[in-house]
Amino acid sequence: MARYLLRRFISMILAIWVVATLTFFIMKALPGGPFAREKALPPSILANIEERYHLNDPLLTQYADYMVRLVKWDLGPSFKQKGRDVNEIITDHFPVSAQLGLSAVFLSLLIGIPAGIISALRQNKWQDQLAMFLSVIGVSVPSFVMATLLMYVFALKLGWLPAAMWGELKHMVLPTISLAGFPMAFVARLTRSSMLEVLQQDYIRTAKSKGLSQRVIIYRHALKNSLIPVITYLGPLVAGILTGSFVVEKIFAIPGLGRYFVQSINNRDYTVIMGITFFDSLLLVGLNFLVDLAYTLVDPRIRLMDGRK
Amino acid sequence: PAKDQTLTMNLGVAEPETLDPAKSTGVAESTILLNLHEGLTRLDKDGNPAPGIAEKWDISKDGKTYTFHLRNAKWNNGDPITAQDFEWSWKRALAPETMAEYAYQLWYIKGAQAYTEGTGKAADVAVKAINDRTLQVELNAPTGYWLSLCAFPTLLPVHPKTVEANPDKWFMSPKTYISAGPFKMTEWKHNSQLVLEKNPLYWDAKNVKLNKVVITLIDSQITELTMFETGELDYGDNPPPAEFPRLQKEKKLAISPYLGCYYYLLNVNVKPLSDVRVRHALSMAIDRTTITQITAGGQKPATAYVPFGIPDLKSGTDFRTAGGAYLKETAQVAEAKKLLADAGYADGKGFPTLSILYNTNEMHKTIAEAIQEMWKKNLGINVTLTNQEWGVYLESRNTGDYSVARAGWIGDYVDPMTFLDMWVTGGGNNDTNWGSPKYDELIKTVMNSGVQAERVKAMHAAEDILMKEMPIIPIYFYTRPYLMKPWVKDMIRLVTGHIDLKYSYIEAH
Amino acid sequence: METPVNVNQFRPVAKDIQMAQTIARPSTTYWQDARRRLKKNPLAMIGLFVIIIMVLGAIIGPFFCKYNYSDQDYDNRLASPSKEHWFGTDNLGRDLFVRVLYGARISLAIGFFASLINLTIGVLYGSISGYFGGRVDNVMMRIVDVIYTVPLTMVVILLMVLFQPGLKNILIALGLVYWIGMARIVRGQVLAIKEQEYVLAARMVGANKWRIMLKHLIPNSMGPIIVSATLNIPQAIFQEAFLSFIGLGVAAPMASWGVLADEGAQAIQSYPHLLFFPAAAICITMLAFNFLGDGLRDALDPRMRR
Amino acid sequence: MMSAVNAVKPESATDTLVKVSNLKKYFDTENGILKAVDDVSFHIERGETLGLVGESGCGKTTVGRTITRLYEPTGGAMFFDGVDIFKTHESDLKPFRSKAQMIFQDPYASLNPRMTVGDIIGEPLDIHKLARGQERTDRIFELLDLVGLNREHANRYPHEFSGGQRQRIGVARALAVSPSFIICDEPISALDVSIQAQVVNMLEDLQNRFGLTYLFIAHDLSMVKHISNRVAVMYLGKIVETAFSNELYDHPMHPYTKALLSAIPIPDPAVERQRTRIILEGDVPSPINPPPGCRFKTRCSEVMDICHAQEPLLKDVGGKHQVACHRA
Amino acid sequence: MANLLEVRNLRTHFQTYAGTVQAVNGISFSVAPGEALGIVGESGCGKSVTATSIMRLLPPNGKIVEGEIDFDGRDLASLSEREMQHIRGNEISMIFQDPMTSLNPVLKIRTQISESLQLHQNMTKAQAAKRSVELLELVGIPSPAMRVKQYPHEFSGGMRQRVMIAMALSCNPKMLIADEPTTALDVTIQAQIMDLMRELRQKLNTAIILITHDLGVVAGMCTRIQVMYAGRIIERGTPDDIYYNPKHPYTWGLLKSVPRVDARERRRLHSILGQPPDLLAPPEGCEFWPRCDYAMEICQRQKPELANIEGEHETACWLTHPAAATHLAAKGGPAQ
Ligand SMILES: Nc1ncnc2c1ncn2[C@@H]1O[C@H](COP(=O)(O)OP(=O)(O)OP(=O)(O)O)[C@@H](O)[C@H]1O
Ligand SMILES: Nc1ncnc2c1ncn2[C@@H]1O[C@H](COP(=O)(O)OP(=O)(O)OP(=O)(O)O)[C@@H](O)[C@H]1O
Ligand SMILES: [Mg+2]
Ligand SMILES: [Mg+2]
Repeated sequence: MARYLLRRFISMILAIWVVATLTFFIMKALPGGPFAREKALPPSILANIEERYHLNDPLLTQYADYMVRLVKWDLGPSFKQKGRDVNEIITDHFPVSAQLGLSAVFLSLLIGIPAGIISALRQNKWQDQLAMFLSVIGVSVPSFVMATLLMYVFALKLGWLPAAMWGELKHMVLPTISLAGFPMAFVARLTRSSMLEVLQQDYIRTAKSKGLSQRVIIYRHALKNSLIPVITYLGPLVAGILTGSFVVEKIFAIPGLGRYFVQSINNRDYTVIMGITFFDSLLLVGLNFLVDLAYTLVDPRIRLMDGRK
Repeated sequence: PAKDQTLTMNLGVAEPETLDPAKSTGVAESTILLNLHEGLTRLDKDGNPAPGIAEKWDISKDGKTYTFHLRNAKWNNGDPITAQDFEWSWKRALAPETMAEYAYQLWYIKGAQAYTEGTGKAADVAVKAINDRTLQVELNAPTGYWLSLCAFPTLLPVHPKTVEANPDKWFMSPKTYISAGPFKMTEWKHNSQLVLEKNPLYWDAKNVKLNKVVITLIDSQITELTMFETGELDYGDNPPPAEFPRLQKEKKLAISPYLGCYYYLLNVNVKPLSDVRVRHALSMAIDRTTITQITAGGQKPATAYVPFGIPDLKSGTDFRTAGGAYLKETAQVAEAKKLLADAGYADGKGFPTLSILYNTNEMHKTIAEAIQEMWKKNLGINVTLTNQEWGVYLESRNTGDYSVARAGWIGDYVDPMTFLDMWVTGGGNNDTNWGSPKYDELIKTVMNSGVQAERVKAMHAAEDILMKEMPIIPIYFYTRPYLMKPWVKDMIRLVTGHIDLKYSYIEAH
Repeated sequence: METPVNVNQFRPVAKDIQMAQTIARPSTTYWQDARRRLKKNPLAMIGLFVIIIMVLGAIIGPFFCKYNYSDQDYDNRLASPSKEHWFGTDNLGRDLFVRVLYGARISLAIGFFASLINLTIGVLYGSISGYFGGRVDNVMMRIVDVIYTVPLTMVVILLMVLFQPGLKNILIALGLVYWIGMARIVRGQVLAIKEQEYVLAARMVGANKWRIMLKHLIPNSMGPIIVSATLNIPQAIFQEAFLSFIGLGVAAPMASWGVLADEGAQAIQSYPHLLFFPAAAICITMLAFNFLGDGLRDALDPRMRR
Repeated sequence: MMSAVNAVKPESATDTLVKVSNLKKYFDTENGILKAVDDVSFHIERGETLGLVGESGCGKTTVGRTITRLYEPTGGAMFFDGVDIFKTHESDLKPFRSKAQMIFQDPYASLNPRMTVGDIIGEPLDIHKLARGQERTDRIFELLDLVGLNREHANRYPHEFSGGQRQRIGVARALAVSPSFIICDEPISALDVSIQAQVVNMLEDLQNRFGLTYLFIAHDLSMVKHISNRVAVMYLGKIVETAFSNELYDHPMHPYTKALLSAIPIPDPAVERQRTRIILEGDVPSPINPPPGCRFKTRCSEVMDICHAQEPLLKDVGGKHQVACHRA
Repeated sequence: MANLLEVRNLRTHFQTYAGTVQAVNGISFSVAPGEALGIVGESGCGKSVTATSIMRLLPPNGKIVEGEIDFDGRDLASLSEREMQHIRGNEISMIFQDPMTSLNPVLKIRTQISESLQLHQNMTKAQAAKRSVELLELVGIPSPAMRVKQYPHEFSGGMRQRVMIAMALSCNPKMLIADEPTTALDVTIQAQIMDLMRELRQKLNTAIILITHDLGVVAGMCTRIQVMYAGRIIERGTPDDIYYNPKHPYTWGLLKSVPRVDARERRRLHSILGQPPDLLAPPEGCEFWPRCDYAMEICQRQKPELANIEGEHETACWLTHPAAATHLAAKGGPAQ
């Protein structure tokens, strides 16, 4: 176990390093820069700025500097958001994204899993078909359309909820729903399919023979066994959703991290790109590690350590 | 007036890039800054410089030296504003270590450019506090719009003590945000909202009626519109173009002029475009009226390059009106065809496939699609569309890797020069590869002349050349469509896009 | 109800141990069997039918229309659906019906391509990683992590610089990243079933790893595979729209469903038809794919037989 | 019928086909190292049947799976026809797998639920390229006949069968490659007696004709006795006694063997009514921390002091009868 | 004594693509409290299906098409699922044939055993956990305290089977259906389990249906034995009837097939040639005739009904018909 953990750890660090390196060089290969604009700056000013930000250094020097900084968790100042450091941006905005993201994940599990179970139990009945229809809508309607529609109906037409902004509970409702739509549908379908598989197993018959109620059978005997795909899906989903969703954050004017992610690339805000990608890779790699641990908790037969030669 | 003098407005940005006057570049930022600060001058509702912190000023005969007499004004922390503060602020903006992108807005001052570029010293910059209340500035050349520039964000004064204490971040917190304008900053929630409140220490506070301005930081156009329609916003600066026709119909959309021109760049190094007849044919084949119908924001067909809104020689006259229309609003198909035939491409035969380059944006795409179809229908030439991400697009333009590209220009200050000076041979923003010695000559004349009549004449002549040679095809003049509740009154909207709330108030409703 | 017994029938006869050997059915394989079961599923067949109609419509439909996808009619801008323009017109007066038909070409191609990528690279990659486990798994999954985290937008912009825009680029971009979710799902599934006895049994009869993966592990992970393959199609369609939006895709005025929906969503309040029709096209296709997918799932699971 | 690829005349069956020495297989569990098989050695002559009996959970299945490399061995060696299987690379095991086969203890779990019975039985044929097309179908039918299944069953799926039918599918699969060595892990326990007889007869026929070698794991001691030449008795991961079957049944020496034999049910109500069995009492030690000394001491009625101190080794008591007991 | 279970004319069919599999085809039998009924028969003859029909745990393609299952005054065939839940595990418990797949691979043994204890015996979690250890000990699993914390895949085949048994015994049911409970167990443990069942019968008057192949096991355990063939009962009686005075040729064949450990020389085992009929299309007459050495014309045409011989001994064979006497005499009776 300890050996496995060590190896896993090293590989995770390597992966993060590769991400950082690739990102760095791709970023530098892209045309444009943080100070390119339609109204070009006078060359002397541009040169001055670039020199002061060390953007004129040889590429490898810049790369080395970056790596040192990443290790020190000093992600540098933003080029665009003057006066703000990337560390600050992350600490300011990540909690918001995380709050929104987690509630969306939570909602999608809360509804997706039961919906999947009901679909499986009522396979090919109307309940199943309704759930399928809704989940198809869920995946086929992109979140910005969903967000806009929700805003239109609940804020503009009905006036029940505020259209946008952030701070109180009521502000969370619409963005959470629009963000949860897709994963909810996905979770429901995944749950349904593996539930169908599990429900045919002999051990479900055994459980029934004990006189357990359907609820207990589902909850204790079937659910855990059918969660593997959902857990798999959750890893990257949570990582993605925690770092924010550009679209939903933009539409609902939520001060989350997602917008920085997208805008930093548009703006070639190098430090922000690097910082957030780095942060994201930490999250993802960590979460996927948790996912793997969850596998072994959910299904004791899974052993990650030994491979097949 | 209403009891609650609170204005909620949205400027269409998710977050101001900076609220440090020296470093700010964006339009929305400028609006915020102009309401927080007061420069030597402040533009009135016609865009003319009016006394600000400077009570009055003297201009030397040669038009190069300005002596400003400051009024007894205070920072919002109670400190008096001095001429030294101005000197300090300007030199700071110029200093290379400040890395101000707009430092060049101060390069009219003698010695300023050298200081920024590192070849001169701060002491040689010709701005000097004669005493606490007198500031003297010496310019390189007589500059007609210098007084307007004094109201420009880069030239706004900052409070030296606080800035020195925390040069990179002083503006991030309301606590250290010291300013001297009609409003003061009381809250800044990143990506959420900014709150300004009336500054009781402002020298003209008695004329400021709004108590509070809430600036929401929303960049989604649809959201802004929805919030406007639900009543959560009194003002929105960035309504969605796709909804313009409806908003026009419902009279929710207001439109004010904007000092900008939307045009197509022609790369004159590319084969058929090197022929001036072809360039004119392309221009004539465009039906500008139709385009402005499509854009639906009240834009005016661009019959020339320099937009409306800049005074000509005499006050009350307009440079554009005086210059007249060089181009037609509707398509001149027959003439265009003839020109093309003269150039050897009768009915478009043999005309190579052109490509219109535009950067990622719905509106640009729609316009390009329309023009593509016009050129095809009217001239029989094939055009493809190339959409590029912003950075890539800029690179393509800069390196001349395009044949036709969309572009736009918004004036920084109210003078035709802000439009004309860029087309000099090899100019940093001249991506067309076009150049004309005569044009360069005229621009130089304008720059060095202190005589307005001479300047205006030369500028008209320069535009003449530009329109004859047609390295660019003007399409329409920008407007600024916006959403505003009828009870918002006396908001000053300048053609440069800045909004001044000093005199605004909310009418009872 | 005693049946009368015929005493004469108590004569001995020879036993016939071959009697039970009659064969009622021709031998079928699992796949033939699955196909047959699929055919008996009405919803799945409807799904298949709709997909075929869509594909046919995309290929030959435009030839029967009087408009072209780029024909502009300024007098008829933003018209609502009518007899003349079934789906209405857009901001440039173009017929939306024809544009949706043309859009199907791109979007369906994308959908099929994405599924292909998913079902080949994704499934194989995932099952290799899961089955080999240990070090191989560790490396392969870290590669997936890397691909997942390097911002796609940047890669796409880079592609844009390197290549001429067009459908090919989109396919490259999708091909680079599109199999990742599937790979992870399949891996998880394979991890869970690779220790099953029937896998041991297959190893015992000498099956090599490829055979074990293809014949034992993958068929037994079909449920989640089909779910993610079908549910990822709209993802791909919107991804294409995004890629087109930043300039990698087919050049305007040609537009895919995703692009049309994106454009339509801008004017959602004033001209909902611009969003409705492309979105409906996507939804109907997706329903069809899901019906088919569900049918496939059931057909591929012999235990589901009723 | 059976293709005679590996045919060896029974008369010549004097050489050793399988030689297992010091086999160890430990499992890592939450509670510690579980020593499922701990230092087991045995050999099987060509054409011989070795019966392996023992208490449930004593490691019989593990022995079978480890010597075929379905489990990676913890230690020891396994020579098959002179080749050390433990030193062979996994990918080079194919020839071995065409000669050695296994009938799994659990019939259902070892059948892929998504394959038809025909495909399951046909799989080894495909892998070893033994038959295709019509030939393959014929061979599958032949195998189905052999194990007493209906040809019609080739098109059905495992879940549609009864327990015994499933087991026969497993038997058919094992026979498909005409192996020379079959590990039968309770091959008949799920079968009714008549089919049992059918299968056992078939195994014997095959052995007689082609000189097959079996490792026959079973609980049914009557059947083990019937089919095996020699029998090995396991207890808690170790072999405690081995002998020719008649010898073992007539003169069991290890107390555990005695207890086993006394417990065999007899299909005769009268006999059953008057049976006296040796009831084993006492705790069974855990394979995780087996006690020092004899592993059976906790349940042995004849336990001595030495049993606590010293582990009895397998020793010859004449006539190839080996036993690990201090009393012997 | 009133019967605890009375099955009347039960038919259970499976729908498959090829047609209807008539797995159980009109069987009737009864079980009295405290009785042990043995069911033996050819593999695939419908023993397990009978059991799962009683429990109403058929797979989705299976259906009870006819018949009544009277248990303690209720017709199980027509109870609602909820009412069945109360009966399962509580009043009737069942040991399934496939111990490997019948245990949930992701739950600890403890959880799986405690479940029904908590449900039916209202035990607390701790009590149930403690009881699980005891139960494991009862079925002879070494170090039960440690074993309850393991997962099924860490158990050997026989140990899993014992877990199943422990689960079934846990709630002192009125009736226990044991489908091949001891196939994977060695004889000492088997004997131990059999003792356990006997004890249960004696102490709690539990009725037992024991399905097995092992004629030795039924011989020692059961009060009555019924022999099934191709979905029907073909003979039934006390062990003595079945072992010493079997009347059906199939029963003869069965008994002959058993190797006896007390047999001296090694001779070929007897087996019944041929295969049972495909239940998709069972033959018109007696299902056994194609394999029967004593087949008569009538056997091909008419199904023999279960007819009483003497006492409780019944058989379904035309040979017991007086008209067959001559035929039987000519052939010579079964070699006992
Ligand atoms: N799900 C099913 N679908 C179709 N046929 C089935 C199904 N389950 C069982 N059968 C058939 O029903 C018949 C009776 O099966 P059952 O399991 O009751 O046999 P059994 O008497 O228990 O045999 P064994 O002793 O081998 O366990 C068999 O012929 C089997 O093929
Ligand atoms: N995968 C595993 N992980 C942990 N322990 C295991 C594993 N497989 C088997 N064991 C343990 O190894 C020991 C031997 O198991 P094995 O299956 O070989 O027994 P067996 O002799 O075949 O018993 P049975 O006759 O009951 O099948 C048992 O104690 C069992 O719990
Ligand atoms: Mg075993
Ligand atoms: Mg059975």
